[in-house]
This record gives sequence, C-alpha cells and structure tokens, in this order.
Amino acid sequence: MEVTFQDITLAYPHQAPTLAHFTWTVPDGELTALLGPSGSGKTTLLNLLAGLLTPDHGRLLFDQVDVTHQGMGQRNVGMVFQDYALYPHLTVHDNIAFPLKMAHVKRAEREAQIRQFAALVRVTPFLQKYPRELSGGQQQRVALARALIQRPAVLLLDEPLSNLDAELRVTLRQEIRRIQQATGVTTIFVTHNQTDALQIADTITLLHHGQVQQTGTGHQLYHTPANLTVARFIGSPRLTTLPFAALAPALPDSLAARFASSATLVGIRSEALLATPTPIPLLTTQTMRLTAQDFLGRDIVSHLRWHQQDLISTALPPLAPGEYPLGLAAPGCYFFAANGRCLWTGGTDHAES
Amino acid sequence: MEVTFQDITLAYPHQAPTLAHFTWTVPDGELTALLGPSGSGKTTLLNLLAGLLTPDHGRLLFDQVDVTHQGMGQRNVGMVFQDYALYPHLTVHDNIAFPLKMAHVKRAEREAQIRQFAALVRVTPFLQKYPRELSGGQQQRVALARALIQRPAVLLLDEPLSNLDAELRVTLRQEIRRIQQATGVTTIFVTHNQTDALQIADTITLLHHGQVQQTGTGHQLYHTPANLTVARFIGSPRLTTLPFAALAPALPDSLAARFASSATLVGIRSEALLATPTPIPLLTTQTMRLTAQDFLGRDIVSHLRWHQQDLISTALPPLAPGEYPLGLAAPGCYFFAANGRCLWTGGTDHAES
Amino acid sequence: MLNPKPSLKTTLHALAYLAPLLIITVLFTVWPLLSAVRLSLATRSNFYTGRVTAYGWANFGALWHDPDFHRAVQHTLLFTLGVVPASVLLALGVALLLNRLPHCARFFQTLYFLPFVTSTVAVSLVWGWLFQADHGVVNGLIHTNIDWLNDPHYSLLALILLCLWQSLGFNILLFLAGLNHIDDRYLLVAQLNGATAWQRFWHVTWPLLTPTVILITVNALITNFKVFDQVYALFHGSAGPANADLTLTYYLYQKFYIENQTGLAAASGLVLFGLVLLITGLAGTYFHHWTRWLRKDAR
Amino acid sequence: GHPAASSQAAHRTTITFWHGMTADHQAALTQLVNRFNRSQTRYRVVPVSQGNFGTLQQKITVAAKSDTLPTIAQTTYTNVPNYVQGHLVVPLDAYLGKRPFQDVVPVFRQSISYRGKAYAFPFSKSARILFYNRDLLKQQNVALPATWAALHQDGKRLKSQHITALALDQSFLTELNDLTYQAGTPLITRGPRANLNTKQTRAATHVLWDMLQDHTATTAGNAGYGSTQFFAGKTLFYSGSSAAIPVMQASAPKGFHWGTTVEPRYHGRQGTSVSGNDIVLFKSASPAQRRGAAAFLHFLLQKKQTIQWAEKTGYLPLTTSACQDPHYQRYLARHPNARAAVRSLDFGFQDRAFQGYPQYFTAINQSLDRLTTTQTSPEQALPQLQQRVNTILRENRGA
Amino acid sequence: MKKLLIGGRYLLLALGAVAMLLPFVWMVVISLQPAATTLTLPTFAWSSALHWENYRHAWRLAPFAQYYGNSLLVTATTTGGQLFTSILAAFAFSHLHFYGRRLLFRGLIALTMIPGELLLIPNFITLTHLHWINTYAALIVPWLTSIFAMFALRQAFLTHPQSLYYAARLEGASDWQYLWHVLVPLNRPVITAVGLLQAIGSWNAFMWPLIVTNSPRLRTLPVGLMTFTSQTGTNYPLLMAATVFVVVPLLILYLALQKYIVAGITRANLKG
Ligand SMILES: Nc1ncnc2c1ncn2[C@@H]1O[C@H](COP(=O)(O)OP(=O)(O)OP(=O)(O)O)[C@@H](O)[C@H]1O
Ligand SMILES: Nc1ncnc2c1ncn2[C@@H]1O[C@H](COP(=O)(O)OP(=O)(O)OP(=O)(O)O)[C@@H](O)[C@H]1O
Ligand SMILES: [Mg+2]
Ligand SMILES: [Mg+2]
Repeated sequence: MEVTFQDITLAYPHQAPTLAHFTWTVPDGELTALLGPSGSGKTTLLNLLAGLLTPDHGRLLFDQVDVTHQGMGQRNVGMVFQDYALYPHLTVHDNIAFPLKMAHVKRAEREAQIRQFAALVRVTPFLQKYPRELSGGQQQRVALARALIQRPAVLLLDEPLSNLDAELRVTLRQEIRRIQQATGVTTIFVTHNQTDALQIADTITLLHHGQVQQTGTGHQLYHTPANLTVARFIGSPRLTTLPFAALAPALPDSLAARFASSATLVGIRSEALLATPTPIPLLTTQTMRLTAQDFLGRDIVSHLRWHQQDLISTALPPLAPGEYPLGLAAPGCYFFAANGRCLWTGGTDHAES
Repeated sequence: MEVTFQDITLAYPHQAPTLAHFTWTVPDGELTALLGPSGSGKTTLLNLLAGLLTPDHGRLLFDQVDVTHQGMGQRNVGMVFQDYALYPHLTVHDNIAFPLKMAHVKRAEREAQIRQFAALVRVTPFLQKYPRELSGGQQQRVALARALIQRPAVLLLDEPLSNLDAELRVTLRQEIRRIQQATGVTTIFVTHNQTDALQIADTITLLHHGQVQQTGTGHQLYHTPANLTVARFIGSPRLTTLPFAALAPALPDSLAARFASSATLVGIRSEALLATPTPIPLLTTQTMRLTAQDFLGRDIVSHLRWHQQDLISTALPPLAPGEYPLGLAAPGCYFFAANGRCLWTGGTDHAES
Repeated sequence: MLNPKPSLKTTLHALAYLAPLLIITVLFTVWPLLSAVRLSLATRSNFYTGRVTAYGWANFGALWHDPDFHRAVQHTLLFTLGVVPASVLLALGVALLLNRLPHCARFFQTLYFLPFVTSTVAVSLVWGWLFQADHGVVNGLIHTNIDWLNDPHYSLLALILLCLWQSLGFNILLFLAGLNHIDDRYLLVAQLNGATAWQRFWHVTWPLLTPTVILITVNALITNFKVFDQVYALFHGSAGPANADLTLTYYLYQKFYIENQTGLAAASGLVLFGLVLLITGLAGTYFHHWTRWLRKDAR
Repeated sequence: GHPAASSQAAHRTTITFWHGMTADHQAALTQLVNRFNRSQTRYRVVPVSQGNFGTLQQKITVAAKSDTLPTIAQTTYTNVPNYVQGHLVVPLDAYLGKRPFQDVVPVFRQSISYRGKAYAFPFSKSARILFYNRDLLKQQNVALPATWAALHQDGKRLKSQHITALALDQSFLTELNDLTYQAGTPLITRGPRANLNTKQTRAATHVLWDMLQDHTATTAGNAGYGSTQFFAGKTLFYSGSSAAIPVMQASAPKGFHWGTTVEPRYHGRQGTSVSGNDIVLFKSASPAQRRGAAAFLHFLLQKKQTIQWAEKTGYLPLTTSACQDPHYQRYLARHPNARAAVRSLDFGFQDRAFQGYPQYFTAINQSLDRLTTTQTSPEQALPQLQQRVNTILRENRGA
Repeated sequence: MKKLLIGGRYLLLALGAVAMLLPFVWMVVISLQPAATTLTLPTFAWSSALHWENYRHAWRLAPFAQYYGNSLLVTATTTGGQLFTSILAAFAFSHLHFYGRRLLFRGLIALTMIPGELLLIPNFITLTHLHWINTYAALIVPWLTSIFAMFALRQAFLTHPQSLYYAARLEGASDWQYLWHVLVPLNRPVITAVGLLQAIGSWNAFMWPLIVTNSPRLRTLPVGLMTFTSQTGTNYPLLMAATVFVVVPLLILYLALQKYIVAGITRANLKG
C-alpha cells in the first residue's frame, strides 16, 4: 500500500498549524523511518494516517484511493501507540488476542499465533499478568506484539523500542525488519534513535517545522544532507558548525573562492578531523589545541579549540592535552547557504545537482 | 544523601522475588546511572527508594538512617516516572508548579522558577496546555521539570529522555548533569541509552538477575567488565563471543596455556579487529572473510567470517567483500570462565586481582 | 476522533445507540410533559374527561397569587439548600473515610448503605419514633424537648435530617465508585511532590473526582427539589404542621390528586421544572469551568 | 380450576369492586363477597384492594381519566358531586329501586342522594364518640361530661393533677363540625354556603381552641390519633372514631380499663358526625354489571350481612332493622363499648356534599392545623378561611 | 501518628455507623414484638420473648411468594434494561460526535427534573391505549431507561484515555465491540453501583405498580406492605417483619456486589 499525503494542513484547536501544505509519499511495501525533533508532528502524522485525525485541508491517498474521510475501522492500519494503550482489564494474553478476537479468528489458530508473537517479543512468561504488573519495556513489547499480530495493511510504530535495552532493541528491530520484509507491509517507524533508523529503514524521512526536510537512505541523509537541519539532526556527536569566513582562509583557494559569496556556514562531522599523517585526502591541516577527551565505550570524543572555535573529533587516538596538527577531510565537511541549503558535501556536490 | 540498600528482598505477589538479598550503595552527591535489561527491576528499585514499595525483608538507609518504613512524604525524593504520571487535570504550568505549591512557595518566587524550568526543558510555549495536548516528548520534559523544580534530597529519573530526539537529549542530559553538580543532589538515572550513561554518570551500576553485576565508571565497565553479562550489555555493537578453544590455537602460546583450563569463552569488541598493518600491538593476525558492510552514519559495521565463527568489526575502512588479513588487538579482547567471570581483559588483568 | 466533525453519518450512527433510550423517554416523559404543558394552559376544563374549553395563563397567575404556592417554593428552596450541600459533603467525607480502610471496610460500607436499602415507609416510621418529643432518641441525644414533627419551626429541619440520612448511602456508593475510578498513581506522585494528606485531597482527589461530584450534585439537586415521598410518609399524608413541610411536589400532588385542580397542578409542575432547570443550569455553568481538562473536543 | 366451575364462571358477569380495605377488614369483606358469589350464579364480584383510601382515591382518579374504571368502588359520598360532574357515576336507584333504601339508617340516607338521585351506597360507616379512662375517671371523681362546658371545667381541675382532659386526633375538624351542628349553624349550609366566619362558628372554634390554649385538651399531632396519649394515661378522654374500637381493644395496655360514650352537648343539643366510606357505581359498567352491582349491594343490605359486617369490623350496621335485631343487640350487650356509636346514630349527621368538597376539606384542615400548631387565633384564621372557601365555592359553581 | 489517624477514622465511622444502624435495629426489634394492629408505635420491651412467628404470620397475610416473584422479575428486567439502554446512550454521549449532542444531553438531564406525579396520568393513559394495564409490560417497559444511569455512566466513560478507544478501533473492533469488550469491563465498578441503585429503586417502587396493576398476581412487594396498615391502625410488628423480609434480598444483593464496586481496575498495583 502506497500512502500519499497531498497538501495536507492540520491545526490543533487554537494554535498554529502543526502541518501546513504537507506532501509526502510513503513507498509501498517499504519500511520508512520517520525522524524528527520532539513535537515536530510525527505522532500527528501517524494519527492522520490511522484516521484518528481528519486534515483541515488536503487529501490522504492509500494506493491512489482517497481515504481522507474514511473511518478508522475501514483503513486496516495497525499502530503501536507512544503510550502503548494497553487494555488495563485484560491480561497480556488477552491484549495480544484482542485484534484476532475482533476478527473472529478461530481459537486454536489464535492461540498458536499468540504463542508465536509472545515468544517473539519475549513476554511469554507474563502472558497471564495484567499490564499494570509489567515493567515499562515489557508493556512496550506487548503493544508491539498486539500491533504485529493484526497483520495490517499499513503498520505504524510510534517509538516502539524507546524503553528497551540495547540488546532487546537490536533483536526486536531485526524482527520488525524481518516481519516487514516477509509480509511486505508498508511500515512507518517513528524513532529518536538514529541507529534504529539507519539499521532497518529502507528510507528515512526527516520531519521538521511541519515539512519533510529530506527523504533518502541513511547513507544519503548522513553523507549528502539536503540542508543544515538534516545535517545537524543526523549524526552523533552533533555536527560542529563554524562561520564559513572563519574557515575560508584555510581552504584551498579555488574552493574558498567558489563559495565565498554563497556559503555562510561550514559543518564538520566529528570523524572528519583526523590525526596526521593519514592516507585520506585532506582539505587542510591546521594546528589545534586538544583540551579534553571523553571515553565513551569505543568512542573517544576529543574537544578541540582552533581560532576561537570549538570543534569535536571522534577520530583521534588517546592523547594528552596539547597542540596537534590535525587534518580536515573533505568527506564530512559541508558548506551551507544562509537559508540552510547545503551547497557542497565534501566533493560530491549532490546538493547542487 | 547516601542511599544504602541492605539485603533487600522484594517479591511481587505470586511470583519469584524480583530482588533477592540485594545490597547496593548509592554514593552521596553523585549521579549514578542504573542500567539493566528490560524487566530487571530498575523501576522496582526506584519505587523502593521513593517509598512506593516496602521491601519484604531488608533495610533501606538514607545516610545511615533507616527509612524502610517511612512514608513517601517524609523522604523528600523527586521522581520522573517512566510513564510520566502528569496530572491530567492540571495545565503544564500547574503541573510544574505543583511541588512548589505544596511547599507553599510564594507566588512570585514560584512563577520565576516555573519560567526558568519551563525554559530549561523547552516547554514554555505549552505552559497553558493540558498534558493530553502534548506530544510524547513534551510530556516527558514536563515530568522532568516537575521533578527538578522540587529540589529533592534524592532525585530518581526513570528513563527521563527516552522519547527525546538526539539534540534535546544531549542538551537535557547536560542540564541534568549541571543541576546535579550545582546542587549535589544524589541522583539515580535509569536509562537504556549507554551514551547517556557514559556521558553524564559519575558511576554506572549494571543490574541484572536482581543483582548488581558491576559498579564503576563507564570506562571501567567498558574496558574491564566484571563478567560476561556486563561485557555483553555494555558496548555497541554487542560483544562478539567465540569458544576459547576456537581461538586458542591463534593465541600466543603462553597466553593460551595460562587460560587453557579456566577460560571457556572469548569476547571480542568490534574495535579490536583491525586492518593490518597497524601500529597497535596485536595478539594475532588472521585471514578473515569480509562478507558485508553496513554504513551507519560514521560507523562502518563489517561482518566477518573466520573458522565458522561470525565476527564484527567497526575498525575497518570501506572494503570490497573478500579475504583480508586482520589483526586482533589485546585491548577489547576478554577471556571468560564458565561461570561468566572475566579472567583476562586485554592485558590489564583487573579481574584477577 | 481527536478533531471531531459531526456529519450526517456520525449522527445516524449515534442515533442508533441513543434510540432505545430516546424512544422510551419520548413516549413516557416527553409526551406526558407536552400534555402537562397543555393542561397548565387550560383554564376551563373537565377534570375527568380532560376536555378543555378555554386556554390562558390564568393558572400561572393563580400560582403567583397563591400564598401556599409561595410557601411551597420557599420550603423547597430551603429544603434543598439544607440537604444538598450537606449531603454531598457528608457523603464525600464518609466515602473518603471508608475508601481503602485497612480492616472491616466492607462491614462499614454495608452499615452506611443500610438506610438506602430500607423502604421509605419503614424509614419514616422509624424516624417518626426517633423524633418523638417525649422519649425520642433525637431529643435524648441533644438534651432538648423539641416537638420535631409538630412544631412548624422544626419540622422542616426534621425532614432535612431524614432525607440527609437516607440519601447518604446512595451518594456514598457513587462516591466510592468514583474514588475507585481514580488512578492511584496520581496520589502517589503527589505524595512524592510533598503534598500533605489535605493537599492531596484538595489538589488531586477532588479535581479528579469532579465528574462524580457533578453527577451527585446535579442528581441531589433534582431529587431533592422533587421531594415528596418522605414528606408524605413522615407526616402521614400531610404537609407537616401548619404546612411547614409543604414542598412543590407535595403542592402538585395535593392540587392534582386531592383537590383535582389539574391546571394548577400542571402549572406548578412546570414552575418546578423551570426552577430546577435554572438552578442546575447555574450549577452546570459553574461546573463547566471545572471540567475543562476533561473535554476532549475543545477547550 | 375445576372445568365445570370455570365454564360456569365464564357465563357469569364479573363485577370488579375496588376498595381500600386491608388486613382484618379485607378478610371480612372477602368473606361477604364469597358468600354473595356462592349465593347466586349470574354474577361474580371480584374485590381488588387498592391499598389505602388515599391510593384508592388516586387510582380512581387515574382510571377515570383513562376510562378504566371498575364496576363499583369504595369512595366517600363527598366525591359524588365531582363524579357526577365528570359523568362518571350512575344513580343507583334505577337499578336498586327506592325500596331497599327505606330501611337504611336515616343519617346514612342523608348522604345517599345528590340532586335528588341516589349515588352513594353507605358501606363502612362510623361515628365520632368519646372514649374515657375508667380508672382515672373514678380516681379523679369525674362524671361523664354532658356538655363541652362541663368537659372544659373538669379539665381545668384536672390540670393541677397534670392530667389533660381531652385528647383529640391530629385535626379537630370533626369536633368543630359537631359543635357547629349542635349550635344549629353547620359550617356549610344549602347553596352551598360557607359559614366559617360567623359569630357562632368563632364561638364554637373557641370552645376547642381555648381548651388547646389552656392545655385542657391536646391534639395528637404527627402521631395521628389521640389514642396514644389516652393509653399513656395522660388524658382522661379521647374523642375518636368508633371504627377504631377494635384496634383500641387490641392495643390497650394490660390493665387499662376504658369505656365509650356519646359526644358532649353544646347549646343543649346533641349531634355527632358520622363518617366513613360509601360505594358508587360507575357509568362505564355494562347493564349486566350494573344489575349485578345492584344485586350485590342489595345483598350487603340484608340483615345477616350487615350485622356480620358490623361485628367483624367495628363499623356500624347499615339498616335500622339490623340495629334493632336481637342478634345484634346481644352483640352490643357483649361489647358495651360499641354501644355509644349506635346510640349516636339517633342524632348523627353528615356533611353536605358539594362540588369542590375536597378543596374545601384541604383548606379547612390547613386552617385548623394552623390554629393548633402556631399562635394563630380563630379571629385571625377564620376570616381568611371564609374567603378562601368562598373562592372555592365560586369557582366550582362556575365549572 | 499514623496509627492515631487510623484510629480516629474508625472512631468517626463507628459513631456514624450507630446512627445508620439504629433505625434498622429498631425495625428488627419491633418486628419481634407481640403482634397486634394498633394505633400507636409499640415501644421496646426487651424482656418479653422474641416473637419470631411474626415473620411467618406476615408472610401468610398476603401472597408474598407471588409478590417476591413479581418483584424479582420486574427488578431484574428493568435494571437490566436500564443498564443496557443507558450504556448505549452513555457511550454515544461520551465517544461519538453528532449534531446536537450537547443540546440533547442537557435536554435529557432536564427531563429528569419533571416530577413523576405529573407524568403519572398521561402515562397511564398511554398504557391504556397500548392495552398494557395490568400486564408485566406496564410494570417494566416505562422503566427500561434511566437518564440518571445514563448520566452516571457517561461521566465515568468520559474519564478514560482516548488512546484505548483508538487502539481498539484500529485493531478492528467496531464501536459496538469496543463498548462491550473494553469500556464496559473497564467500568464495572460504576456500572455495578448504578445497577444496584436502580435495582433498589425498582424493588422499592410502590406507586407505579399499585396504579398500573389490579390483580395480586402482578403486584410487587411494596404493595404487599400495605396489608398491615389500614385507616384504623397498623400492625407494626408484622409490618416491620414484612419490611425486613423485603429488605433482606437487597442486602444480599448489595453484599454480593460490593466487591465489584470497590475493585478498581486502574489502581496501581504497588504494595504497601
Ligand atoms: N491534542 C492536541 N491538542 C493541541 N496540541 C497538540 C495536541 N497533540 C499534539 N499537539 C501539539 O502538536 C505538536 C506536534 O505533536 P506530535 O505529538 O505530533 O509530536 P511528535 O513529533 O510526535 O513529538 P514527540 O516525539 O515528542 O512524541 C506539538 O507541539 C504538540 O504540542
Ligand atoms: N506490580 C507488579 N506486579 C507484578 N509484577 C511486577 C509488577 N511490577 C513489576 N513487576 C515485574 O517485576 C519485574 C521488574 O520490573 P521493573 O518494572 O522493576 O523492571 P525495569 O527494570 O524497570 O524494566 P523496564 O526497563 O522494562 O522498565 C518485571 O519482570 C515485571 O514483570
Ligand atoms: Mg509523538
Ligand atoms: Mg522500568
């Protein structure tokens, strides 16, 4: 099922529109990750899709069929709610069984499926418990099982893994991916976790200010961001920015001249600042002061200072504070226009094409 | 305030104890991160601390004072609940104001503080809204403001950032850190996000199977895990394990001989498998087959195959699939005993001392 | 839906759910009401045949000039004022005491519910006995020798006490159900937020209980405005000494069934209707503000 | 169900009889009805208890408005004018003839007719009498009062002994009726005309009101009946209905001796209110039912039936011949307390029935209630009452 | 301190309980006094023997077995009907959106303000036209709805998080299924309480059954209580005995349902 938002506007009562003239197409049979800052309207989008909200204006198409005014019962959409929405009076078993019961699935068949999905999300030991007797993560898993068991035409997952530990998270996202690929159900996966998004999504859409900022694979969003917002949002640690003017003198003359008038900001990924010598081609080599290093597991975050600018690198080995000559690699270095548009992405000028 | 759990046992009705003879000390004035898989009892621990639960057995000490049977009102504990528990009948403003109102803080003073904390968690535009009109992340931030404004003696944060995007997450965890350091309030921070834990915690405690597995700084837990559970839980991608016997022939003889009888499992961190040549001292160099590479932002996850074992490396550059000679570095390589105890951690044999 | 837009379709759908209630209500309440309106405007009619020969406002005029009617209105207002706030507050108080009682909760709840189970006739007899001037228990308790049921100064108070006592069980039960509806965690959080017991009640329990409070208050207003059975039973089919307990419904009953003054009775019924409407309307407007947080469609 | 009996029953005309009798009275009535049903094969009377008289009245009202009235029902003759106006009832004489009424006790006959036709058949009748505490009477050395004045005088003397002379029911309307009748100026006279604010009425009212004021008399208030105080030994006399005699007998404390006598005189005349219920025949009844009803009423007037009714219930026999019947006289000899009521029949009287009587009744009761429970004096209350009743009469004349 | 508070709570409750209990005790005590029709209320006579046979006599004086059957039938059907119609309407008023919703709701509430005494006659006439007088239909049908019950249930339904409704709808439940599979079980305490209150009202209803029926075959218990009162006096002990056995089924019902009324589902299941 391909889902299309056509020029949709939606405003909650007494406030500015959350979505204004919003247009977006979710490709059929793919797993699309929806990223965006808190409050950017991700849940609102899902609610529109599910039919919980009706747009003030615009149309919503499911495979070219206008469903804007269809009731929620008719759309066959499955959803994991951000607050799980488990039925407090039903046991875990009955919560998972609910969609099947509604569909009058035979008892034996139902039980088999419940067993299967409960095992999948690892809640088998809790089947006879009530939601209030579960931990946060367990509740989330029950909600996930309940949405998956329904085998909907469109599956909406609103942060389905936010309360799970790393291990479970990996397992479940792989399962979601597996189920999605096996059934080919169009899936939208809202998450704040970029690894989740990058790991399982076919495409990623970044939502901000009520607009789609960019749609693409994780690689595209990371390496060729459409604009500053995307570049800043994707990647951890966050993109370091400095005025183009500050860096220009250090750049190769041709590059500096080419963007002198258009670029206002430079963005530098943490892995683009390297210890020299290095085989990687560099834009420039500058002496920077290492002020501190944080050890975060396998990452070493180095805080650098250069010409009154703070920079961050994750590509340095453990070093004592002091001055070092560091190289700036072209990939991982972006130039942005005043309106935020990305002008240059480390040599692959996709943004210009 | 130093918090001590002394031999605490707690079982929910009709089930095996969630905590059994649990002993743990939370150091005074520090920010302790509590990690653990979903359902391991983290929320239960916080509830015990807050007085929402009374242990079946054992004592709970606040600065050596037994508070096991004190009511929650007397403990002056602030808490962010995993599901926020915002008052549905109060606006955001009044939700945040609640603890101050209870403490009869003067109006002007109260308003000033509310303004300050609302700005801190970036909910100022929503002050007059009701919780149900907020997005998930916004609700979470309100809950955080409500807990922080109370200036409690012990602050308990149950996944306070799980629904926030990376940027907000960084900002808020730095704020939490700042407030914690400024006020010196003993803080326990439950999280599934290791970066959060590694970034801001003074110490990290890993809870599993109702027991503390290890307490230490992030560096300690990562580089010198006490046991297999810890080593597996911390670090992403997850630790790869293979039978000791499989690796033994490739190891230096002295090392292989020394652990031949005690070690059963080897754990290898993804950054310990390197492209050769490399300046880092290696345990061994082996030819491995690169089967695939995933590009996750700045990480490249390489899937390797060697002697029927699957291995993962994040230290390889982009390469075409094929056979490569790869080095195994000592740091990031652990030997474990059959009971899971860590015997050797890449040369720094802390586990033996 | 989150942003509801009623349409013909949704209206028909909703009507299907409302139909059973509406059909019976129209047949047995709305229709009779219309005939009451007709009666109230009839100035000349045959009581038995119901044939009306002249219409006008005379019945309302007659009420306006009838001192008994004035008395009835006055008593009804006084009575309601005496019963409703006290009944709601007392019931709430008892319900709070009973709520989550560690031991014997069921036992006490049953005791408090007893008066409501017992039929009004028996209850009134019992209270007639309790209120006796000479050996009455009430006088014995407060060391007075008031002739509760024969002294026009006290008989309304006696009625108020009886109704308070009897309605308590009803309201307590609803309050208990309402209290149970409140998620405990809000109280726990409030406790963590440093709220004292009183603060917890006032800032958490009470606002979350508003739907129940509204229900009980509106219901109490309506039932007590219509009080009749208790008057009839307590004063053996009279309106108390010197008409001191003449309430609007009693007035209506008297006009209708004893004096056969249909028009007056219907008119007084409509005045009563209007009066309750006005007062509950005022109460409703007041409550409207309280329940802002509950309303999902608009703020 | 015996098949023969039921097929026979199918041929019978059913006469529905709504009444307001319960307990022992209902049992006595059922017995009478059964006997009637056995005595013939054409009609079957089905008695239906409709609770008490209040609910019975309400039920008749409701049934009248929906055309579901029974064949006959118990009611008071004072309702007859309203029923006639509503075209609900039919005269009995057309079916019963005049003859059966000739034997009816004269005072009961007063209430039978309205506008020259017999509508109300007397049924459960009683008279107002004076109960006295035998022991107290002897102890205080008081004679049975012949006049109201004597009663008041005795009362003043008894007051020093903390004894109240007279206990009255909640309302003293009956006694006031008696007094004004005795004074020769009934409250309502032909017309109908209300004489509620005349000198005589005021004087008569004062007889009772003064006694209440100086506590030589007391009303029962909410207890309803003065027998409570009477049995408590606090009052010497109790003015009450003869219908209460059987109940009084049952509820008298052990060792309490009491007797009955006729009401005192006033202005030298005797006069006693007779009250109770009657039976009316509704228009909705079919001719056969009407005939059956007549047969049943005829049956009730028979000496055997009416005596049995009187003995079982404490109501008065309906016919003069029954009163004089040796059988009944023997009964009176055995039950001396029942004698006063029968004696009262000689000077008994009944209120005049007129349209609007129920309203009048409510109005006067309310006024009297005000006299007893508040500081209002007859001079204040009666003019108002007169006015109100005038309005009532005027309105009903117009209707 | 905590103990003191709890103690105070019990003390207050116990004091109130005496006031609540006293009339009931009195009722039972009177029911055991020697029976006779009297004009006055008997007073306590503790020393005398307890006349349990009053209950037997009272039972025999009227067809109470028949009355019991009728009361049970009428109460069960009207309460069931009221709950059914009110649940449906409460759902519409709390979850559905339609034109005139607020107006209709307020209008219905307003209708409860009309005194029943005013409606009695027109309703009786309606029943006459329907030929329902003296049938079970007359006892039952007009009482198959209760606006109060609707109001009470709507108030409760309003407080549930909407996400439950949406989740159910998305999972393929119709409104009807959501109502009966989720909303009703979730609100069991309130529904039980309201049902109980309605049942008591129906059980004790007096005027209506008396007016619309004519034969003892159809009459209900409260009408039976009239047997003991007449114009000339009341048999108080028997009346009280009968009242006791009228009340007892309600008490049993209450005791049976009590646990459902105070068993919250949304209660956080933390110990302590
Ligand atoms: N019912 C509502 N009434 C009014 N405003 C609302 C309502 N629901 C959401 N909003 C507002 O609309 C905006 C978008 O909300 P939405 O829930 O879609 O955000 P989100 O992207 O899901 O955020 P999060 O990641 O924090 O869950 C927010 O600013 C929120 O305050
Ligand atoms: N009220 C309860 N009744 C019964 N069992 C419970 C209850 N609350 C929690 N449990 C069980 O106790 C265990 C620990 O729960 P807890 O909520 O402490 O986990 P957690 O570490 O907070 O997990 P998560 O990260 O998923 O929130 C879980 O297995 C859970 O099922
Ligand atoms: Mg959201
Ligand atoms: Mg938890």
